[in-house]
Amino acid sequence: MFGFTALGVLLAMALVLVRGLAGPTVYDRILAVNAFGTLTVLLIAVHGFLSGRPDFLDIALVYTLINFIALIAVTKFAKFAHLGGPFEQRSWSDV
Amino acid sequence: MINISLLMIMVATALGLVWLRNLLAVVMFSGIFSLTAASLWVVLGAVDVAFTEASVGAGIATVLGLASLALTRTEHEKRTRVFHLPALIVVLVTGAALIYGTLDMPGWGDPDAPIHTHVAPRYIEDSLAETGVPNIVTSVLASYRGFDTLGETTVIFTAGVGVLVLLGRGRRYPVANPRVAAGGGPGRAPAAPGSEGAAVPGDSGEMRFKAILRVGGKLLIPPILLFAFYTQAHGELGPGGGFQAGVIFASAFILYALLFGVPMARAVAPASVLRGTLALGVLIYAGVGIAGVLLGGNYLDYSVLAHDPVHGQELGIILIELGVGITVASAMMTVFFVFAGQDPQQVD
Amino acid sequence: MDFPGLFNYWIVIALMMIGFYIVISQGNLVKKIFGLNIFQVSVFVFYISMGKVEGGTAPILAPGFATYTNPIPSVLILTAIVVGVATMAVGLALVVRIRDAFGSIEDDEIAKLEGDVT
Amino acid sequence: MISVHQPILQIVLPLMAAPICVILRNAFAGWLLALLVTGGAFVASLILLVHVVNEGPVSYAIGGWPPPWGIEYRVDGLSAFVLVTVAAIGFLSMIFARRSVEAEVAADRGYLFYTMYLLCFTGLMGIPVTGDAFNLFVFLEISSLSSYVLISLGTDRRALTAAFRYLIMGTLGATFYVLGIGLLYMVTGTLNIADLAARVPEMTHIRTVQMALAFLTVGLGLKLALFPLHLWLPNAYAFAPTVVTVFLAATATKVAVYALIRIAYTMFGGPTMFAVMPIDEVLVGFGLLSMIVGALAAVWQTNVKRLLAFSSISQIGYMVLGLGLADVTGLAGAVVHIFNHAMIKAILFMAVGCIIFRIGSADLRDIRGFAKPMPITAACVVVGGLSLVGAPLTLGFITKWLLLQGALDRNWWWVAVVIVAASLLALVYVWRLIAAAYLHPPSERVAAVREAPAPMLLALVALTVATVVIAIDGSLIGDFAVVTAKQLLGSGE
Repeated sequence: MFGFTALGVLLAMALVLVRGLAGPTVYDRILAVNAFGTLTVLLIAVHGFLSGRPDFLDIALVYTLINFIALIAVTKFAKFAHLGGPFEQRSWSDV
Repeated sequence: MINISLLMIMVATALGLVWLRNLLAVVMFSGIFSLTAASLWVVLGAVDVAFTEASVGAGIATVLGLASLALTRTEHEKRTRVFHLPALIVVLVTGAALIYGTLDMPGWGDPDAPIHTHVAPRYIEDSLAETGVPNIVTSVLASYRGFDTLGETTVIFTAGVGVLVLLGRGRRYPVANPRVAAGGGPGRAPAAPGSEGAAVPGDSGEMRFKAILRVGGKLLIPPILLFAFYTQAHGELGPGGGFQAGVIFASAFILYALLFGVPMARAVAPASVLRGTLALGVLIYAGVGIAGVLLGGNYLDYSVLAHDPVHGQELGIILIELGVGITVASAMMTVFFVFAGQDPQQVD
Repeated sequence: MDFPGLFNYWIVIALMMIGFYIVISQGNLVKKIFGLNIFQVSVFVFYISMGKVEGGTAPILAPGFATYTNPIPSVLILTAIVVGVATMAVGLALVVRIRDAFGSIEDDEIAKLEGDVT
Repeated sequence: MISVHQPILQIVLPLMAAPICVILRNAFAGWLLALLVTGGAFVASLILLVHVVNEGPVSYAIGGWPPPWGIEYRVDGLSAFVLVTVAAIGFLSMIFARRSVEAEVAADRGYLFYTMYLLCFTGLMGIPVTGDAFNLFVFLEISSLSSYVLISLGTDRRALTAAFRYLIMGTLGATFYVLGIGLLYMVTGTLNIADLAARVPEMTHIRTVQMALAFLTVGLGLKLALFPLHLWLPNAYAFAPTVVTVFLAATATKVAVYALIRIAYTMFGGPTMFAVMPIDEVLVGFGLLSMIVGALAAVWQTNVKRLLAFSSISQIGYMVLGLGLADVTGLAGAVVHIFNHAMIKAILFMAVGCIIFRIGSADLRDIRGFAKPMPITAACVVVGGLSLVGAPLTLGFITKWLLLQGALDRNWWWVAVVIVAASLLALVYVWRLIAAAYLHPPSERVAAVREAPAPMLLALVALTVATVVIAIDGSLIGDFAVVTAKQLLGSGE
């Protein structure tokens, strides 16, 4: 059962990757990257049960967290062209 | 099966990276590459490494990459040749040499391979009795090969100081005054470049539209910090430890800085404090070693720290992990603040 | 699962070489740094692969498990990852400074500017 | 009690001094600390050398774990020798440093400069004493990372690109090194160098081991700037702050040569391995190419710093050549040259530092006639230059003598011819320096300067006098090198 789930997740990862590489807009890519991150979280969780050691779900937690922060960073960069400052519209051409 | 699929995904990502020209996409796909590698390592049983790679490779590296793209203000690489013949030849020769070298290797997962029969068995069999720590990776990292880890902490300290040297006095956003910022009026114009404290960044009128993100982010920060402490304390029992905890701790501040601007985050963790803690962690680690010498053991011998050698080991491991955590957290925060704290508009 | 044999290692080697290729063939400094990252991570994959024991579980002692993965590669690679990210931070900081000093992050353009100065 | 812990303390104390330096936040305090620590390390390493020569290798188990489970520090004659070299140069550069750093590095970065310097020093001191192949990588990276930053502090903007190229090449080299260690680890299961030395020579027929040596050699070849992997070096040395150039040019590549000797001879058993895989002949070939190409390029330089940097590439060729000759005299030549070249390059770069400090340029045309206002500096340049050429009664002569003997022992007369040719080329570029010093009347700008400040001059003169004294009784260091070489070759049997 878990094996099938893993297979499904891997397949989804491949599809999402294709979308990410193909683009064409930056938002496609952001979405793809984010979905990919979510899928890895799923994969870790599934593997935890497959191998009989679900106590490593901590790692999945880290993935989620990192994915969230990276997503904010990427979207902020894409919209405002910087990370640290206040929110202003980016001054150079859109991606 | 999962191994091969993940490896294939990594190959596809890497090939994509050769081909991609948009640097933002390069940074994002590098993150995907790291995440996939980390997943592969979970499958291969290297959970501590996966933990680290996920937080460093996919998190810190992505954020740093974005910050430097913002500062270099370059979206696309100039198209250089995808096929670069001399490079291709060098790479093919190197690859062929490596494949030649693999021919005499023990097979994948072979339990009788020399690396599983020579040094490693002692760690697996005796480390719990000798150090009292069930996570073998932690006990080897912190005690048996503790000197490597001291070196590793020094490397991250070097990076922190190095980034300070390189970018430390670049064009900063004006320093925030947290009290003024808290009461900042709506619709205020963004800070003029170079004018110290003229206007308050991070609180322009557009903030209202980011309310969901800001409230949500603020709610998340305490659990993230708590999770960092958990990772720090739980490192002996499960995956985790000082390094991972440091990165997660720093990521809470990074999140805060992303939502409210670096000047606000700097007000919480001022540069002078970070510089102190950056140094403090290394000193704690090296100092524990010196304490071992003074108490009559060898350098980094924790057994002499308490009456019972195993207790001494546990104490020593906790202390040095604390040192690692402090230095890593300060280094990551310093590096991020220095990168993201530069105002990209002030150059040219 | 006898099939993989050395095949896995070959894929890892292919990965390394892609990273290596990016470093030496691409002129964009940011891309070079990320290529370096790919190269290093692939070497890490190689290390972790050799620590794998058939049927072994993560090297955290727990009742009910007898075979564990080799912990040493994990320990070494933890150190190496940290070294990698440290190098990356310094490298990117240098790229930013180079952009400020030369106005470009393309290798060939910078080389031209360097020549002008002498 | 302290003496037992000496091998570790001289690494850990500089390491701890670095964070303290950050906390102090004061350039003068940082300098004082660096001076004290490097001075202490120098004295300690001298004591250690005497101890090791009289009583044999010292082993220290870090953490109290016996090797190969724990990390071992192991000091034999060769490592103590390299240790003394690094510590001596590190200490003298610090005496030299204060005014020079004030002139070249912004005041508010001064303390960070000394922090980086201490870290670099720690890294380079750590490599010779460690008995663990992976630990060596960690210290290599500490020293490399800090040297990238140190180089980027140069005043010219090209220092930044030089540092970046060094970073890329250095990291590639380090990754190759890690890969090589991984291959070795895979077939032996150990990382301890002594343990590896006991296992690897019996496995020379295994292809994985052969490739491991190849990757380790290429990796370290990048670090030691062997032709054709030398491209990062000239600009890095030319544009770095003077003190950094003095220290790195004298020590960094030498430590990489040490690592290569350690790996090729101690770990792989030298000739045993070379019988299966002709790495020795490859090294001889590239060593000779380095010698000639480096010297040829040096002849055409007008910037003294770049001239000396190319000369470094040429001189590294001598060391690699000696390494590849794989007999007692050749190897002894390589060992001696580690020390000789460190001393000579430190003298010459310090002299250039004095000149830049006073005249403000390192261009041969701008510094014409500097011997008149700066006679002491010019005299040191002459001593250093003659030694570089290998004139009799200088340190360089000992090297050349041993290498020539080594080449003739193997009946490679053409190697001897190339050595002589490279020395003649060295004479050409050294002559350009000396001619610039003495044969031209000083311009108004040059005539108006004074000798460099006393501390800088003190360091320079101390080094020069030391080389002359050591060279007068050349047999002392020559015999030591021969004994060391015999040990290295003996360990392979």
